Amino acid sequence: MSNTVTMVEAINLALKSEMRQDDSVIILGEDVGVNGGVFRATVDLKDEFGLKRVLDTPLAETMIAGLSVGMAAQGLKPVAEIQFMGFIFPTMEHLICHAARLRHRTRGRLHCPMVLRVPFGGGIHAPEHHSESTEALFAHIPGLRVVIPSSPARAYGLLLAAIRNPDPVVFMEPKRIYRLNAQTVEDTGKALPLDSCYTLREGSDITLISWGAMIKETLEAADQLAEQGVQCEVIDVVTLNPIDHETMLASVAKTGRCVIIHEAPKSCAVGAEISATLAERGLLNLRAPIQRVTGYDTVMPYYRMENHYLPNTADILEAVNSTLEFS
Amino acid sequence: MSNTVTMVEAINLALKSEMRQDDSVIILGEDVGVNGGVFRATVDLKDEFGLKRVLDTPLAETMIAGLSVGMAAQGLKPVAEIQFMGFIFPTMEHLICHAARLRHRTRGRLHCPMVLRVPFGGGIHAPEHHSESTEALFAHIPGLRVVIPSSPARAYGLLLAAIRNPDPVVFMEPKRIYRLNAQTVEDTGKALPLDSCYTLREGSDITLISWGAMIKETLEAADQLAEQGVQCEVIDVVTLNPIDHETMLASVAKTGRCVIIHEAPKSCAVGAEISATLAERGLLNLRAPIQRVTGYDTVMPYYRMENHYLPNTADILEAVNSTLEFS
Amino acid sequence: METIYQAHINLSRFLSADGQALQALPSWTETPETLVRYYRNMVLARQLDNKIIALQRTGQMGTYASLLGAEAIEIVLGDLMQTSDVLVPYYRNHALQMLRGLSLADMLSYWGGDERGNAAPAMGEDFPNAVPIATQALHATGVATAIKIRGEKRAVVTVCGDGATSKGDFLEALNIAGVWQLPVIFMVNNNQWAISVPRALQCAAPTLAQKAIGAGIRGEQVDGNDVIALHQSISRALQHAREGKGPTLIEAISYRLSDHTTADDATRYRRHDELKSAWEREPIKRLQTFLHQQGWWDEEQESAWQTETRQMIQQGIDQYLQQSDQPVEQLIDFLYAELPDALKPQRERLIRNAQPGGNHHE
Amino acid sequence: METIYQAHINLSRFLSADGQALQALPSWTETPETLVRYYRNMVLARQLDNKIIALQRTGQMGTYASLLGAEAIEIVLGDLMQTSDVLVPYYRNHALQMLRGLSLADMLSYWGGDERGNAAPAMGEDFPNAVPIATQALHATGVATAIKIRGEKRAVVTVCGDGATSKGDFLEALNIAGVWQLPVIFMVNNNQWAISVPRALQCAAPTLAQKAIGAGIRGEQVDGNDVIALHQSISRALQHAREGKGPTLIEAISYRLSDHTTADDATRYRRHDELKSAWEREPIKRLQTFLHQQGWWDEEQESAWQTETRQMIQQGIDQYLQQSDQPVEQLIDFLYAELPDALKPQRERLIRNAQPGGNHHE
Ligand SMILES: Cc1ncc(C[n+]2csc(CCOP(=O)(O)OP(=O)(O)O)c2C)c(N)n1
Ligand SMILES: Cc1ncc(C[n+]2csc(CCOP(=O)(O)OP(=O)(O)O)c2C)c(N)n1
Ligand SMILES: [Mg+2]
Ligand SMILES: [Mg+2]
Repeated sequence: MSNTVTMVEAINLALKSEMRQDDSVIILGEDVGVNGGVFRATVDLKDEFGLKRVLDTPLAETMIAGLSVGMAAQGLKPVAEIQFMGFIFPTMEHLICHAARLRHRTRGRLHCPMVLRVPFGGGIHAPEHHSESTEALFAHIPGLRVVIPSSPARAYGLLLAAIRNPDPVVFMEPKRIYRLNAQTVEDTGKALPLDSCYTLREGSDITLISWGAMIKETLEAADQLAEQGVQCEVIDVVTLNPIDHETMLASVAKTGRCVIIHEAPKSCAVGAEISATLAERGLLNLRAPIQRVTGYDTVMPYYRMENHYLPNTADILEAVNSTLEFS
Repeated sequence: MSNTVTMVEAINLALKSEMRQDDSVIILGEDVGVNGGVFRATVDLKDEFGLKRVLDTPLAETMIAGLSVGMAAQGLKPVAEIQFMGFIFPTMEHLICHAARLRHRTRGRLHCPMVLRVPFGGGIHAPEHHSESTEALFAHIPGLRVVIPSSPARAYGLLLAAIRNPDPVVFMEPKRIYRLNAQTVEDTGKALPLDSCYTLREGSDITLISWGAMIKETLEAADQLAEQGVQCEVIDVVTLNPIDHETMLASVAKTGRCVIIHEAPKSCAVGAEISATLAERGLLNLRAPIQRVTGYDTVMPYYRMENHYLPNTADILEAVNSTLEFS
Repeated sequence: METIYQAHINLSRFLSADGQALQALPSWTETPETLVRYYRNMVLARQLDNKIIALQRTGQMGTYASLLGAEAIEIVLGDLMQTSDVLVPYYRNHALQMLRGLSLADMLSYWGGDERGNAAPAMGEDFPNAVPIATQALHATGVATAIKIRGEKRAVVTVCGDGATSKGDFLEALNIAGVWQLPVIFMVNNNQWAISVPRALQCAAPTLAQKAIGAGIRGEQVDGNDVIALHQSISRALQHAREGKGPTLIEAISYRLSDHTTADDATRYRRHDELKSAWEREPIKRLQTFLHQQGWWDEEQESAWQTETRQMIQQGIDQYLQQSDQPVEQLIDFLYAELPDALKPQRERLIRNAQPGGNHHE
Repeated sequence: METIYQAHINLSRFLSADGQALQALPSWTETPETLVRYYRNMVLARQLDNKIIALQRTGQMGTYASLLGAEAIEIVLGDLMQTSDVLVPYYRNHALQMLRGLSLADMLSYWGGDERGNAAPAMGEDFPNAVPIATQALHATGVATAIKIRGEKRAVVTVCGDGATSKGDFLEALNIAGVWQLPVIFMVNNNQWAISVPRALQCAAPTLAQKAIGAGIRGEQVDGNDVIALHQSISRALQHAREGKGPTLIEAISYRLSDHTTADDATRYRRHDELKSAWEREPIKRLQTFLHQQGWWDEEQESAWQTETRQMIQQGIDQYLQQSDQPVEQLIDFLYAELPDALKPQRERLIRNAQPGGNHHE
C-alpha cells in the first residue's frame, strides 16, 4: 500500500501497522479514542482495535506515565500520548525514577518497553504552554531514548522502531510540520534505526546540525546557500539520547565548520552537548567557532510574538555566513 | 556573633537570621518542624518561630511547590524543603509552568519570591534515589535561578541572597559536604551576590571549573598540582542559571586550558553548556581541548558501587595532566 | 463490621429547568434587584462569548474557550466575591474575571495572544488563567495559607472543570485545605466533558463533590444552571471561608454547550440529542422565565439591554483591535526582576532582529 | 437540599488487644493450621528485623526500614496472595516479599546497596521496592490494566503508608482503578507516622479508607494488628479482584513501633507514652495469647521455633556476607537492552578505573 501522507498521517499509519501485527501494542491518553487525538494522530484506531486497545484516560498525566510503566512491565507495549509537551512535566517522576530504571534496577528481570508520544514546538499560534521545546530535560536522563522525526517517512519508520524497542522512548513530534510537505510513505512495516544521526544532505563547506521542525528552515538555508555555491552538510540528529556523536564529528572533521540549530532555549540544551563534544573531541578540525542558532533563554511567548522567538532561515544564514567568513 | 559551623549549620543560621528580620519568610516541607528536617537544616526553627512560620506539610511534593507559588504570589517568602533531589520531580510542573513564569506572564503584576531548598548528590551511602544530581534539568529553565553553595560561608551568604531575591530560586545543597570542614561564619546578615562565579583560587596554567561537593576534590587536585608547580585557577560556578560565562571566559583566555568537573551524568549537563560556550566564544584562546570529568551517563548506582560512579581526585588529575600535555 | 464513619452529599436546586420554584425560595429573591442583575450579566456574558467566537472565525483572535453554559456559575461567583477575595481561575472564567474588574480589552488581549492581558492592575491579586489543568487549585491553597497566616478575613476561590478533578494537583489541594482548614472554595464547573472525555470516564463516583470526603472537607452539589441555588451555596461557602471555618468543594452541574475550544469539533464525539436536551436546562432561559413570571423583566427591557450590551462589547473590541504591538524586549524584560548580564546580548539580538532589516522584521 | 449520595466506612476486628474474641470468629479459625502459620511467620519476621538492625549498627548493612509492628499485614498478605498475583511493594514489605519467594540473601542484598537484590527470578513479575512515595500505586494500576486487558484471573496488590495517601499518585491510582474497575488492592499500612509527621497532620478525614469514596471504589478499615480481621478483608478483596469485581482500598490500622529507618531517631518527635501504649496492641503478643488459650502453642514450641528461625536467618546472613562484588560494568550494562555505541567508551573507562592502578580501585 502506498500513500501520500503528512507526518501526522504517517504516525497514524505506523500505529495502525504495528497494532495490526502486534497485539500487545496499546494506545492510551487523553482524547485518543473517539476523538482520535487533538491532532488526529490516533484517528480510527478505536474503531479498528476497540476499547481494549485504545484507552481514553482520565485527565492525569502522572497517571498516564505510571500506568504505562505498569503495563510495560507486564510485557504490553503502551504507546501513550501526552497532549502537548507543556503538559509533560507531571510524567517526569515516572520517566526518570521508573521507566528509565526498571531494567537497570532489576538487572534485566523487568523492563519497560513504553513509548510516550508528545507533540512539541511552536509556530502554530497555539495558546500558552502549547508551544514549548523541552527535549533537553529528557535527553539528560540515562535510560531514556529520545527520538524526533522530521519528515513523514522518518516519522513512520522511527515510530515503528520506537514501539519495537525494548527501552522506554520519548517520541517527540514537531507539530509545526505535522501537516507540511506530504510524502509518499509505503506501509512496509520497516523500522528505521534509532541511535544514529541521519545525514540529509552531503556537503563539504559547513555542517548544519538540527532536528525536528527546524530541519525545514535548515534545509531552506542550505538550498539558498547552494545557490551561492556553498555546500552544506545537513545532519538531522533524530535520536538525542543516546546520541550519535560520531557522525557529527566525522562531518565536522570534513567541513571544519558547524552551525547547530534548535528551537529550545539555548542554555543547557542539546545544542550545548553537541557543540561541546565537537570542540572537545575535534578541536583541531575546527576552522571557525561553532555557532548555535536557538530560541532565546526566555519563556516561549504567547502566539502574537512567537515568530520573534523562533529561529528562522535568516538567522541560520547569518550564522552560516559569519562562520564561513571566520578565518 | 561568630561561629564555627558546618554547611548544614550555616544554612540553619541563615534561615534563622532571615526569619528574625523578615516576618514574611515561611519554612515548609516534610519533617521540617519538630524533627528539624532529616538533615537538621531547619532545627529549632519551629521552637523559635512557631507553627505559623514553620509548616510541616503532608507528603506531597507537587503540593509543596504549588503551595509555595501561591504563598509567594501573596508576598510571602516561602522557603520550601524537598527532602532529597530524587523526589523533586513532582515539583517540576509548578516550577517550570508557574514559579518561573509568574512575573513574565503577568508582566510584573505578580511575582514569585520562593526558594526551594534541596539536598543533592552522592557519597553518603544512602538508599536509592537519595544521591542524584539533576541540576541540569533546572538550569535549562528560563526564569529560575539555580544556586549551589560549596562552603559554610557561601551557604550562609547565598541562602540569604536567595531568600531576598525576588525571583524563584532552586537552592541545591551538596549533602556530601554538609558536615565537612566547619568554618567560622559571622551572622552578619550579609548576602553574597548571585549571578556570578566565585574564583576560589587564582592560577595561570589551567582553569578548573566545578560546583557543589566536587569543589572539594577540585581543590584537592589543585593542591596536589601546586606541589608539582602547576598553578590552577579554580572557579566555583555557584549560580548555574543565569550563568556567568564572562568570568570563565576571562579565566580560560588567560590559562588556555580548562577542565570542568561535575557529579551529574555527562550528556546535556551544565558542563556541556560551559564547555560549548568557552569554545564558541574563546576558540582561539584554547591551547588544548576542554575536558569534562563527570558522572557516567547511567543511573546513580546503589551505595555499594557509588564510589565507582562519583568522579574523584585521581580522575581530575588525570584530565588535568592530559590537558597540560596537549600541545 | 462496625460502621465508623458516615457521609452524604446533598444537591441544592431551587428552580426547575422551566423556571418554576421547586421549594420555598430564599428571602433575597423576593425583590428583583439581585436576580435581574444576574440575568443582565448572564446575557452580557453570552453575547460576548458569541462575539469572540466570531472574532476567532475571522482571524482576529486566537484559540478561544467558550463559556457557553457556564454563565450562571461565572456571574454568581463574580457577584458574591468581594474585591479583597482572591480568584485563582482557569481558562473558562472570563465573565467572572470581568465582574472582578478586568476590562474587556485586556481580556481580549489575553485570548489574542498578548501577555499584557494578564497585567491589568484591576486584576489586583487575582491569578492569571491556569492552562496546565488543576495546577491552580494548589496555588489557591497557597494564597489561602498566606491569608490564614496573616489572619485576614478573605476568601480564595478557584475554579476548574470536571476533568481537572482527576489530576493529583486537585486532590492534593483538597487534602491540604482540609488539614490546614484553609479559607478556600473549590468550584468545579462540571460541564460533563473534558474535551472528548465524558464525565463517566473521568471518575466512577456518582458525584465529584464526594472527593471532599476523602479530604475531610465539606462538599456539595449544586445545580449550576440555577442562580438561586448557586447563590445560596456560594455565599455560605464564602462566609465559612472568611470566618475561618474552612474550605468547601462545590460541584456545579452544568453543561458545555459549545465545542471545547474553537480548535475543537464536538460533533466528532458528542451525540446531538445530548446537546439538545442540555439546551433545555440552560441557565439564561430558565431565569428569564422566572423573571417574566414575577413581572421583573419584559421584552422591551430585553431588547434595550441587548442593544446596550452590543455597544459595550463593540467598544471593548475596538479598543482591543487598536492595541499597539508589545515592545519585543518584553519577551525578556519580565523574566527576572532585574535583567541578568547573561541575557543582555540576547535582548539586544531580539531588538535588532525586530527592526527594519532584521531577521525577524515583519 | 436533597441527599443524593450516602457512604460509610466499616472497621473490621475480631481479636481484642489482649487476644479475646470480640465477635463470632470465622470458621477457618476453628483449626490451628492457618493461625499457627501466621504466628510462626510473624515471629520470623520480627527476629529478622532485629537482626538486620543489628547488622546495620555494625556497619554491615545500609540504611534499613524496619517492619516492626507491620508483621500481621505482611504475613497475611503474603499468605493469601497467590504466585500468579502480582505484588507492587514499597520499602517496608520485605517479610511479604520473602513469603512470595525472595530469598533472605537477596533481600539483604537490596538493603545492602546491591541492585542484584531486585533481580531474583523468584520475584516473578513482582515489582522491586518503590522508594519514591506512592508511585507504586500507579504501577499497580498499570499491571492490573494489563491483566484486565488479557482477561486473566489475577489480583494485584500494592502497599503504601499513611503518608503516601496524600500524594497525587495514590489518589490518581484510586481514580483510574475505579473508572476501569481494575483488579487491584490498595493496602495502606497506616502506622500513624510518616517519618515525623503524625497521621493527624496528613489528612483531616477521620479515616484514610474514605479516600475510596471519592474514587467510587470499595474502602474499609481493618485492625492491622489482628490477623483474623486482615485475613477476612484481604481474602474478600483478592476474590473481588480475581473475579473482575473491581478494586478495594484497605486501611490497616497499625503502629510503627520502630524508628522510621535506622537513619531516624523517633524520640525527637514522638512521645514515649504513645509508643508504650502501641506496644500493648501489637500483633504478635495478641495472637500468641489467643493461641495459648486455644492450646495451640506453648512455651516449648516457642523456644524451638525461636532457635530454628535464628538458624535460618543466620544462614541467610552468611550467604549475604559472602556475596561477591557486583562486576562494575553492570552499572552500565543494564541501562538499555543493548549497549549503545555512545556508552562504550564510558563502559571501558569504568572498567579501567576499577582495575588495579585505576583511579577508582579500592
Ligand atoms: C495538565 C494538562 N493536561 C492536558 C491539557 C489539555 N487540555 C486542555 S483543556 C482539557 C480538558 C479539560 O476538561 P475539564 O477539566 O472538564 O474543563 P473544561 O474545559 O471542560 O471546562 C485538556 C485535556 C492541559 N491544558 N493541561
Ligand atoms: C516522593 C517522596 N518524597 C519523600 C520521600 C522521603 N520519605 C521516605 S519515607 C517517608 C515517609 C513515608 O511515610 P508513610 O507513607 O506513612 O510510610 P511509612 O514509612 O510510615 O511506612 C518520606 C517522607 C520519598 N521517599 N519519596
Ligand atoms: Mg469539563
Ligand atoms: Mg506511616
